[in-house]
Amino acid sequence: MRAGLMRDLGLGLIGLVLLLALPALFPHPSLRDFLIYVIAYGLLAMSLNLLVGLTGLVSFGHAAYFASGAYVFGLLMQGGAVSIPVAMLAAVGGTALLALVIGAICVRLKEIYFSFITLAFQMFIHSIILTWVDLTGGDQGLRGGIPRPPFLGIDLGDAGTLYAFCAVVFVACLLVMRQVWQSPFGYTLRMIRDNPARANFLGVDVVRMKLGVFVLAGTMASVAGIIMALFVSGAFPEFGFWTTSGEAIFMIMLGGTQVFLGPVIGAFLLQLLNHYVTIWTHHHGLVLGIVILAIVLGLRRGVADYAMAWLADRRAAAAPPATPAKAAAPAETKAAG
Amino acid sequence: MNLDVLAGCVATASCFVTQVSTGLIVGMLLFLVASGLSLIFGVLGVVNFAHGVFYMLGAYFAFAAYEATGSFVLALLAGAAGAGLVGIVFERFFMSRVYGKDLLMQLLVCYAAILICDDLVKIVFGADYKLMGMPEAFATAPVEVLGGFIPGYYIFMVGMALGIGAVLWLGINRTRLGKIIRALAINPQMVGALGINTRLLYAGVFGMGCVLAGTAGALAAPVRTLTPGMGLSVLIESFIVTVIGGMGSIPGALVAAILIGLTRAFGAIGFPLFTDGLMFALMGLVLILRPSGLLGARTA
Amino acid sequence: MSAPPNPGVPILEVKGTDVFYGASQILFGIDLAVARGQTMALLGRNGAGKSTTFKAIAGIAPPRRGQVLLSGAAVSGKAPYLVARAGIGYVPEDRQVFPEHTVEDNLIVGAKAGPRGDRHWTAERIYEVFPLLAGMRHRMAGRLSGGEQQMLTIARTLMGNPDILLLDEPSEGLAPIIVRAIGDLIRTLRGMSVTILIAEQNMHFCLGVATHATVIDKGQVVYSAGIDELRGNDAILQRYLAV
Amino acid sequence: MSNGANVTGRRVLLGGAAAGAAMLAMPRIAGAQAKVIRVGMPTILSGRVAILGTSSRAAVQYAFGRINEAGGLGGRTLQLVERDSKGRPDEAAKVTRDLINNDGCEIIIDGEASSGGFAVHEVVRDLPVLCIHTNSETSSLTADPKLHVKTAFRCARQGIHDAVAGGVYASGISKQRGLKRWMTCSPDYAYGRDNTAEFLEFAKMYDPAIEVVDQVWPRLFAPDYTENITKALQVKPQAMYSALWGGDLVSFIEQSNLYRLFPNVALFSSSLGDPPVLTAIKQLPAGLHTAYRYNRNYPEKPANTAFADGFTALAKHEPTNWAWQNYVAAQFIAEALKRTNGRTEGAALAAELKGMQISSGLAVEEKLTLRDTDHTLIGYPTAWGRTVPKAPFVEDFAPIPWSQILEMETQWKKQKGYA
Repeated sequence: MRAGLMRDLGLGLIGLVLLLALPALFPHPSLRDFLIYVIAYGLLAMSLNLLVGLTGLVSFGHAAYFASGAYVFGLLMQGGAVSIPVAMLAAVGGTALLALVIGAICVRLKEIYFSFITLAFQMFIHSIILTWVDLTGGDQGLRGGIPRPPFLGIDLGDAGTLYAFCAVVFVACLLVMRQVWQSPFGYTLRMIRDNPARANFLGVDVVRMKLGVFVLAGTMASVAGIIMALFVSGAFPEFGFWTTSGEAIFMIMLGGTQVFLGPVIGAFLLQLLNHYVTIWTHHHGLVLGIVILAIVLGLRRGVADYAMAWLADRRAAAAPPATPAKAAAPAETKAAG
Repeated sequence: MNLDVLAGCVATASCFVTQVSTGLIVGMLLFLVASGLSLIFGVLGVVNFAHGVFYMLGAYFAFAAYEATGSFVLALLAGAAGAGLVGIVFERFFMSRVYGKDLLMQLLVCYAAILICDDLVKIVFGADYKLMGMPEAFATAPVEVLGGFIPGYYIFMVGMALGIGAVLWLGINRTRLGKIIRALAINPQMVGALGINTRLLYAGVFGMGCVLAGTAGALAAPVRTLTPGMGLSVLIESFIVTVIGGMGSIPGALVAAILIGLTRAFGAIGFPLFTDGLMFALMGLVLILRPSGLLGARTA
Repeated sequence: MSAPPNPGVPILEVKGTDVFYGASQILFGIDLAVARGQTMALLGRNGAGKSTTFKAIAGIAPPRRGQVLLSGAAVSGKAPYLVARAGIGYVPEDRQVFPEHTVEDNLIVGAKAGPRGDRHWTAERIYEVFPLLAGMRHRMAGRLSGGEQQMLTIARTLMGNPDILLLDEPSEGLAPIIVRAIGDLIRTLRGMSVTILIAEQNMHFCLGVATHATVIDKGQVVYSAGIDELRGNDAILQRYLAV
Repeated sequence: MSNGANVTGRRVLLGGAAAGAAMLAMPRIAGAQAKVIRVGMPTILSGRVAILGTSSRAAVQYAFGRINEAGGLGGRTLQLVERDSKGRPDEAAKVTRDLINNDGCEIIIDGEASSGGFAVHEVVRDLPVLCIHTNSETSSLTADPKLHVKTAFRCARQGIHDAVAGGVYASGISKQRGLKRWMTCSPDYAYGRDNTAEFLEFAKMYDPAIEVVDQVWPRLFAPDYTENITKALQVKPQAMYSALWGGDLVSFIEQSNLYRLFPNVALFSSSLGDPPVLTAIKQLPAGLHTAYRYNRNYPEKPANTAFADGFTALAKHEPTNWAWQNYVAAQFIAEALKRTNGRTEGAALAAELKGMQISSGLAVEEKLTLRDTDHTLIGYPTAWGRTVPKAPFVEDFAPIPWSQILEMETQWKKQKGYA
């Protein structure tokens, strides 16, 4: 466990350095913009995958927490009374509370019914955002921009600093999620996904475990929402609309649900796809639809999952007599799959 | 809230008749769409998230046929048959490949269908809104019933929907094919062992569900605007209906559709600012208290 | 039952059939032949491969090698419903009635013309042969007792006018008195010259109803003879059927 | 914020854009040397309101085409680069940044609806290129000084202008015919609510006898309005105001026709007078009151008819309200570029556009003005007319004088704390 933590920290640090180096090496604002989008939506997708890939809870309403993070943060900053870190903590805390209340109701339901009720709550929150115009600005979102006053000598008004800040927050969140992914809690969740009856039989409090991961996923999604709000300097009802949830689902399917970083890869691929498709054609629905069909019906799983399975197959074919180290790799994918 | 007005309306024959008819008008098209959704889920065990597409296609096919021939009957048939055919193609080539896979795969295939069809409709029919226009036969003054008014076309529309619902119910419960379809829902392998082509039957049932959605679209075309993406709000409402009624239950879809229709009709009188919220609240409540819906058999 | 076209050829022939589940082989070159009018018992211990043989014949577990012939024509490789239409009436184990259908509706779902368009079996005819079912034709099948359900599944498959009836473990899990009734029923069908292949662990039951027997063990045929011969062969009975 | 700093910022951005273009494998020529001036347009090209984007795009293409055919601007041609935001504000922000940072667009025509418009507004605050909002009618976008962005302008109708015009017109009719009992039916979102409240405020101000007996708020993009229509049958108002628009309005009117609502209730609509709406309605009742959105016969000028013909030839349908707004925006941009001799810096163009007047066939009188104080368009037609079942669909346009509108606007601004 300790060694694993050190390794994760090391890898996280390398990832962070890479993220920070990229815009420095290619000083082009649109690359930075692109990466911030990957970071925000990647984090949203990663948090959703805690529910979908890890626990087998297919939430259709995850964007609600993305929106909640963005709105609470934006409103607090527009209020002008608190600094950015305090507003962030408050937004994350508020969203955790929201996820706790909603989750307490939702996690009792199974399969498609869980999906529907999360969708219902999301639509409910979306309609609150739309109708509470005095607070939220309704369909026009939080107007007038979100102020970014400097704190601790950090000025997020500067685009480069903002990017670096987002990258640090992103990597920190990934590390937290990685710890959960690898922890006994994470393995309990996998057992709940694969065989809830057995988990129950072994004395696992299934409802409580599900609620725990539901709240965690909600808080992580709220961080993604905060990053988005910081970047576009606003918050919009679309953040909490079903299409945002749908896109997050698409990202994790595109990238893969069983490899830890799969959703980020999915977010990256979708952003790339969106970027180029919208440039070259106005029929991006057509193109995107065909790409989805090709991936779902062709690969039948996410790109990262596909690659891992392919690698595992190759390794198994290359070395039939299983040495302990070789045996561990397929076993890991097996446990994950 | 406006409970006095609501009470006043319920006590007045003319208001009561008009609002009940409103509930049926709003509810019956929803019922057609939702019953198709429910049929598909009940027999195939998949949620057709692309169901709104077939409502849209039904409307556009009807529109095109009406423009070409001027016959409302042909328009209805074109809407129903066209949506059904596309449904069968969609089932055979795409949907059938993700049966038994996880929910997300099915969701994505449907999402792709929505994206593609919305774009194709935009390419073929243009981005601007279209309306089919009311057939001559229905260009009459609304019928007066006990002081309330009901337009002739809506009487026809509700009658059609109820008729289709009745035929569907009789077909499923009284005919041999219906009995086979119900058996298919429960034990497809056994049905196959009895010499019945289950794949054909799956495609047929899926197509039938799409015919129902397409018929709803065609019936809506004279009174509702046609735009690419018009299936979305109908999809969401029919989901609410299916969930409240019970996934897979057609009588449940009927009960829930009328319930939603009446909620909207009397909600507009009693709680004008909260009719939409009322629908979501109803769905949430049903899911919490009875996840399998009012008349659903499957346990959640 | 109208006569199949080639009276000399066995109704059902299984030739050198191998079946795999994934990577593991279950059946090794099974050979089996059932002639018209026979009641053949397929005997073997639990896990010997009886059910898999049936699934291979019914097209549910298609053989990787070998052939299944019905009246001399290959049916292996066809989809299960086509195998059923060709004249193989497969009654799986576990009495899979449609529980929310009435008895009569179960029969209606099973009704189809035989491979040569004959409609020998009708619901009325079924009720004559299965008088027990006649009295409960409007009852939900899920409410029937195990034995009644077993009769219903047999009756339902007969409604499809098959050339041969495959019964997978018809006596399993039933009380002795019910097993006797099922046995009587099979003998009645035998008397009507229905060709039957029956898979069983319960040897005594089989000895009472079958005319011929084939014994399989570990996915291979180890013995095949008339039922009287088997009855006299203590070695086989001891070794493979462990009575 | 000095102009100098802005200009340097731009240079850095453009340099970055040139470097990045190679990196992202998009061989686009950017920078001031290029013969082509690229104008970016984030707008909605998919989904239910795609016609907003398609007609906006066609109008700019039509305008640019004419300018380029006539030799361009000192040998340089204008090119439109449009991107679909799918109606999502965050996507609008992203594509706007991309258009500027990546595609080398030096000017933005913001063809977004209101919500996207506010998002684009914030991007332009960050990346100060010239931006003209062409489709957002929400008053606060330019009226609220807190939201002011130096290089952003609005070339579109404005809610408050329409509200005053509507109030003046409606009160005139209501006094004349004794329409006291009013009901409203508007979509339940910020625009629908603001628009309705402002209309009622001015209508009541001019005719205090007006009493609002009921208000219903159907959902935006609702397919069915029957419950609202039958509610109107119960309430029996004498007049009805609706801020429904586009396809929703078409559905609402056709469904009301089934109940024969409008012979008994006088309808006042903010958006009916837009050609696609008028032509989509199969049975347009006569005598509905509507605000002018666009009409080939009004203002009655040859230049207007020529625009209608030219646009229709390109887009295959009559111009929309969005079309004329974008067409005019393109004309303003061309004029500003002429005056700067082709310099595209946001600050330089903004300096020219402040208070700029151009002669236009689409002006209610002679000229259209981009007012210097709040960067918004005035002088466009603010008339109301009555429907007739056949083309031209709306007749008897009654203009509401701009002097009256401007006077009320000033009062409104004071009351809102904007001035």
